[in-house]
Amino acid sequence: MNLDSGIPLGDWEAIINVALLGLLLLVTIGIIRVRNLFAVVMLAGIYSLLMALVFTLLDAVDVAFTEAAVGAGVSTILSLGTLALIDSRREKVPNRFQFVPLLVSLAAGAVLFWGMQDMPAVGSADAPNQVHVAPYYITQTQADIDVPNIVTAVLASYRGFDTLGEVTVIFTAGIGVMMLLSAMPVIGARRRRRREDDDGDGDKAPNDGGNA
Amino acid sequence: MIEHLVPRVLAKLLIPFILLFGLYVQFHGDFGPGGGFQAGVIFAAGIILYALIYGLDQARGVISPGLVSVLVALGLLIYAGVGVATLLLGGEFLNYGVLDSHDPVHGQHLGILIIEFGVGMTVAAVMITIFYQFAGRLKITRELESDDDDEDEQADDHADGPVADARGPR
Amino acid sequence: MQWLGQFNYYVFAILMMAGIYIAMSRGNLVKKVVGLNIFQASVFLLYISSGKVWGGTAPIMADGLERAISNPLPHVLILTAIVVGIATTSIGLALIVRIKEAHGTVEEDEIAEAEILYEQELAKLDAEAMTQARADAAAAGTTGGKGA
Amino acid sequence: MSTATQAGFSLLASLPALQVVVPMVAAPICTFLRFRNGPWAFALLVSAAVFWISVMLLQQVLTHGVISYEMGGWAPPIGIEYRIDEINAFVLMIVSGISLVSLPYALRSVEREVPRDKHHLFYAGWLLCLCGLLGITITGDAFNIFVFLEISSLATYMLMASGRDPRALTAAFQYLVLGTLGATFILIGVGLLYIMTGTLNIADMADRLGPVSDTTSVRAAAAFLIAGIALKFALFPAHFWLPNGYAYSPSAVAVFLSATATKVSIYVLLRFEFTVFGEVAAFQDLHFARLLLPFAVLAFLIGSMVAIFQTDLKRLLAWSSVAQIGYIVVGIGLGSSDGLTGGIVHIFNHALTKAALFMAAGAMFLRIGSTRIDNLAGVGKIMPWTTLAFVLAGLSLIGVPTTAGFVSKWYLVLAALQHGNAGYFLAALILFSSILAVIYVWRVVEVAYFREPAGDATVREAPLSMLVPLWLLTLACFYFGLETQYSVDIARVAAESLLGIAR
Repeated sequence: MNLDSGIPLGDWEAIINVALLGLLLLVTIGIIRVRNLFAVVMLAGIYSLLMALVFTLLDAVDVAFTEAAVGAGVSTILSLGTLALIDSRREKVPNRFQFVPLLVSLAAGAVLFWGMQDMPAVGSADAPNQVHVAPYYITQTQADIDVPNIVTAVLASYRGFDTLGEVTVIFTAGIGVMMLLSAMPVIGARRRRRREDDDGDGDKAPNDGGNA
Repeated sequence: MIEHLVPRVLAKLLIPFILLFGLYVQFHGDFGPGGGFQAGVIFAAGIILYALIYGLDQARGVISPGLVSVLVALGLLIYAGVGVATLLLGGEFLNYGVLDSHDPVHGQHLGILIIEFGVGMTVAAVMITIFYQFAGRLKITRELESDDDDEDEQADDHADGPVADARGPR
Repeated sequence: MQWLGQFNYYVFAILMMAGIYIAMSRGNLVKKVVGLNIFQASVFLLYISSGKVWGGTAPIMADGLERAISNPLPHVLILTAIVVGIATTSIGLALIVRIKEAHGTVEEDEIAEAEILYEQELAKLDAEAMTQARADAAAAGTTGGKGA
Repeated sequence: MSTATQAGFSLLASLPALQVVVPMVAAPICTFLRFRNGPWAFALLVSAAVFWISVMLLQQVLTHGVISYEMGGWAPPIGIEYRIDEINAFVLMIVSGISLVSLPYALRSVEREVPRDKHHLFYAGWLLCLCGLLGITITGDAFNIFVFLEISSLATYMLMASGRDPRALTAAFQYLVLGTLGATFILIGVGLLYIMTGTLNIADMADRLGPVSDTTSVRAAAAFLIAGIALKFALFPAHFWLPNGYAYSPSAVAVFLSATATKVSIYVLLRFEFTVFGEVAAFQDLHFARLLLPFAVLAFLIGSMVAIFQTDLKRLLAWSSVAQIGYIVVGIGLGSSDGLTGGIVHIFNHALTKAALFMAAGAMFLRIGSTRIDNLAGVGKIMPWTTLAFVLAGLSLIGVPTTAGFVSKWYLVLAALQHGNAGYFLAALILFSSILAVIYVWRVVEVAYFREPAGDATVREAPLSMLVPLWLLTLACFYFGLETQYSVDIARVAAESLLGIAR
């Protein structure tokens, strides 16, 4: 794959891009079809990793870094932890086909495909979002902030308030999880279920305990 | 807690480098890819790896949940605090230029350095907190379930069942 | 590469449809959350693709840089969106853990059954408490011993 | 880089930033306050400050016109702008005012319904929710709306699930799935608009939409935005999380959310509908909120009907909320000055009314331990003040003359009548739905006053800390029914400024 062989760099980018996106679609089909939750979580991790590769190719190195760390790392660990906690390995096969979700997703897809007709092609340098605002960041960052990584400059200064909001979001998630999971677990329902299986009429016991 | 020797030794070798890499990403974000958010996640990953290999209790001994929950709030306060400081210095909110009265560009540098530190702190602390909560929950549930199997009635000390619980204390 | 024009956008649309479908149709709550993740990540693809310039390079300044630079703004927005995504995921998973503890299942239809059962139990408790209170009041007129 | 005005700190000039930053900074501080009632007192103090700021902002806007604040000192299309005009100043005041009134009420309700060791987290979540709602309302940047929408949503999921009822967990999860779908639709819409215009600033976006307004992409963006926002405010087919969510979350949370969260989403609809798309000539014929009209009509009809058959008081009120959201969207969908005025003023009036009703229901829950309507037999005798307030606020919900509810329905019917035969039919439907409201309010009155109490002598009147906010809101329902100067006039100015941009 000699880059000097006459093929412009842009073409190679586009070809690898197509290949990666194809893999992404395959993984998604797998996620839809697989019923084993452990496998689903692993496939979701692979999905994120592929997505990170695509982002690298599309020049979004910071985003790729984050997607790999968060999507393939943290998110997978949390999902595995949840699977261990809920002690459920297989998804139940639904007994009837649901039309509404299919309808909604097809409708959303139809609107998008229709809306894409007039969108500028991917990668064109004269798209509206390449000629307004963005050139300011690219040309002025050195004078305004003097930070080589423009993404950092935009993230921390030009749109610093968004990032403050982002930190607040993650803070909210932190205290939300603390609130939801820090209390003593109430596993009465599980116990009741088990007793029901054992002797059939056990569901009165916890009520009496609570009402006495 | 993992008893095998190989992962334990490997983890011991790896964790310092993971944490070091986290610090590198934190403070090199101006020049290359990276920044507070990525650094926080990497740092947390180091701690999580430690907890996975050496057990939750050991990890809690190294970084206590109390300390983590303080850091969760502190990171956000550092970030917002920079904003309040710029307000008090007469600039707009988060206008780091006013942090250095002679050279606004240097002020921007300083501001970005501090807020990225705040971002990294909150992100790392939140990730560790979430992991602690999930792992801690797993531990408690397992203990309760083993109680449950041994002696069914004793578990009532832990929980009255959801119906009674919904009504709350009198 | 004109024939590829909007290939990225097409893939985005398909992934989005798949994500919506999984999130809405599946009864298993964990799978719903995975569906939401796919859905959100597909939107990242939309934004990042829109910022790309073919033949361009990452928006990091270096000496002697001659190639075009891709638009940094979508990258910043998506960094924020990824954080929002993981925050939502963690809250969602925490809720799933609590739902499992309360109802003993993570399948939507079984949860609905468990809730009906729960409501019947509550109604029974209320009825018992009320008859108890009436009986107490009728018997002695002293304070009624209503349950918790 | 804009030259920072080195004039020193000026409180008045910093108010727009402080409006959001004060609760944002207060939330982490709140997590440190572990002592009894400390978090509550702190949240109350912060809410009072936030309310004062919003009143000052409204005053400034009414006297000096639109306020623009540049975050970080970067001029608008480059940086994030806070832009305050009549409409969002009005919504800011509603949100912060409701928070201030419902916090005193929250003290006893939360003590009862949320475990004690989580109070500091609960009030931190409350402040974050407040911060998110204010941030959505005040900002002039499309992406910033998304960020703050997520802050408020995450805080909402957590607040809803903070109580003891396991049914709230399921409702919170349903809302999480639906809310994330909605928010991500909004993100797609904003992304498409960004791709087509190259900017994220709402005012700049409106300016630059002109040349590309007839592209399919912009229309698709509008469709995604409207659909996403409609999901967020629980418009009819997407409402199913709302009844359980409001009914089983802690009472104070139901009070706060029912009065603010959906209203703020409706404000976002107004903002995109009129400020972004309103200016574009090509969109004049295609009025997007009008597409929501059928759903809105179904919402108020079905919401009112289902409310009649509820066995739980809080669920009844929640279903009535579904119906009231329908009224507001009808007003916006009609699009005329009267309709918009009616819609905006109903945001305010319904916030007062529904907050009062949920407060009364929560007070009954505190004392009786249940809000099943059967268990409320004779509550009119044992909790006379709470029940009286409930009935009076119920009158406002129905829309009896001299109440706030009447004022907004008056404008809605007026607007409907301007639309010919279909309008007459719509007006008839609104009146019919009001009769349904009479039925469900009457059901509660019947049980509360005409049945014997169960004889439980331990039940007594609600504590003063609940009665005072409850009666404050109930009296406000009547005050704003008689004295329409503040509510309707501000709403009309806001409506005309929204339509004025469209002209």
